[in-house]
Amino acid sequence: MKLLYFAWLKQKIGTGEEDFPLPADVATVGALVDWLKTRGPGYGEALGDLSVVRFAVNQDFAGLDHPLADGDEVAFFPPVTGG
Amino acid sequence: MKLLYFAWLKQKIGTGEEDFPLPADVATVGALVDWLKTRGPGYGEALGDLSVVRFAVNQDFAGLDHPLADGDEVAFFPPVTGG
Amino acid sequence: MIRVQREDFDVGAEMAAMSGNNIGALASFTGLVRGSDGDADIGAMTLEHYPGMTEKKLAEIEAEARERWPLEDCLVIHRYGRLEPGERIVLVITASSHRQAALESCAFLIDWLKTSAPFWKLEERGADGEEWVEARSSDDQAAEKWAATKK
Amino acid sequence: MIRVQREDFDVGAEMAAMSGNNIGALASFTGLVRGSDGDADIGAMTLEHYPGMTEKKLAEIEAEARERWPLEDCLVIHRYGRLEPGERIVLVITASSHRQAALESCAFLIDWLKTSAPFWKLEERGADGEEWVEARSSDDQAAEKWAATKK
Repeated sequence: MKLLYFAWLKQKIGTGEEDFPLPADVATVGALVDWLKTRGPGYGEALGDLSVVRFAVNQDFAGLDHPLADGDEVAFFPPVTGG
Repeated sequence: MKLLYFAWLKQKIGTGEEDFPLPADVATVGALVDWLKTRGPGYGEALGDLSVVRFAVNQDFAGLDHPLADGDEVAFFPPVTGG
Repeated sequence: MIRVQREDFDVGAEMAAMSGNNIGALASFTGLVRGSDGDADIGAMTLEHYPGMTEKKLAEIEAEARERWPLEDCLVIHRYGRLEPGERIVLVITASSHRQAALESCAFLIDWLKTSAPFWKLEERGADGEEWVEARSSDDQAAEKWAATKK
Repeated sequence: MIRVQREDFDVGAEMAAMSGNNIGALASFTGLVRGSDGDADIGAMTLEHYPGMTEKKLAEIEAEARERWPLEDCLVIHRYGRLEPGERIVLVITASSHRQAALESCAFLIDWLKTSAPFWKLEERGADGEEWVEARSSDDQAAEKWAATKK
């Protein structure tokens, strides 16, 4: 699967993109967040307050309970501020 | 006083502008309308249905009861359709 | 600023000329001569106006908009004379720091001048001859909506 | 039509390029980089976006506008990259036979893309360094207003 991070999440995590297989036991966006937080302090800092994080699965906004399949593109970013 | 007619009122009355002293006994826009209707069939046709006529005195919208003084500029026109 | 003129205007140039120290939002409305109205074809039209009162009313409408919204700049141009389908009739541009002020004041200005600026349209309708356009009650309703929200 | 691009755009030229058989009304909104925010001076800003999802979301928003209003044409341009104060960020143009459809759909598009198009602004705040702009709840409210009126 492909993971993307934008804005300050990218800065805290230290990369904008990662590719790896869907971890075992990770079936939802929420479970993926929990799994990522075990990977290092940058992830913990970026994903510590989920009230300021939004998620997209395959380029559509998604909630924490959205199911995941291997090959999905999952993005993490702050609330949008364009326009 | 100066009288101005616009759009189809000008066509029915046959002129766009007239100047004459304020007639005696004419103290309001409504009285001026009644007086004008005695001046000929064009006036009667133009001012027959006042629901489609608007008035301005000295370039402000005015009602039939608006008072008149000699020297006023009084205009008669249909509801506006600009923009 | 308001302008009542026979000549065409350049929307891009007018927008670029809007001045202010902190413009974050520019809203515009351009009205054009349509080629048809329902089933009826429209040819050219002639816009008659009331010189003097037109400028006075547009200036009042502009002052009202500047009172109701924090505008950096504001422009209304209205043409008169004979215009062909596709030609520009009217332009409203509002500039503000914030989006809602620009959008709302632009809508206010065009809604309001539809009912308060003394212009009349004479349409050329081919074989049917010429016809004065009648005022629409929907225009009155649009303007009344703003009167109801007056601060 | 939607375009996501680094380059500037020409509002007048884009407006002139709107096509339709019976355009009577053109509404536009242009967003620009402001020079200050309250008391704080703003320098340049950098707009980051999510390539792919941005285009997808803007196309969805445009399709929604075309479904809700009878539009002759519709254009959304959003820039990304580094922009200085005064530079244009975003352009919305809507064309319709009728004024209210053009005005309302233009406001809808800009309100909605503020909350649904994946862009993020990084402001350069002089001695204070860089700061990611936080989303405003007023933007959510503006977009929710349209959700409430969905036909």
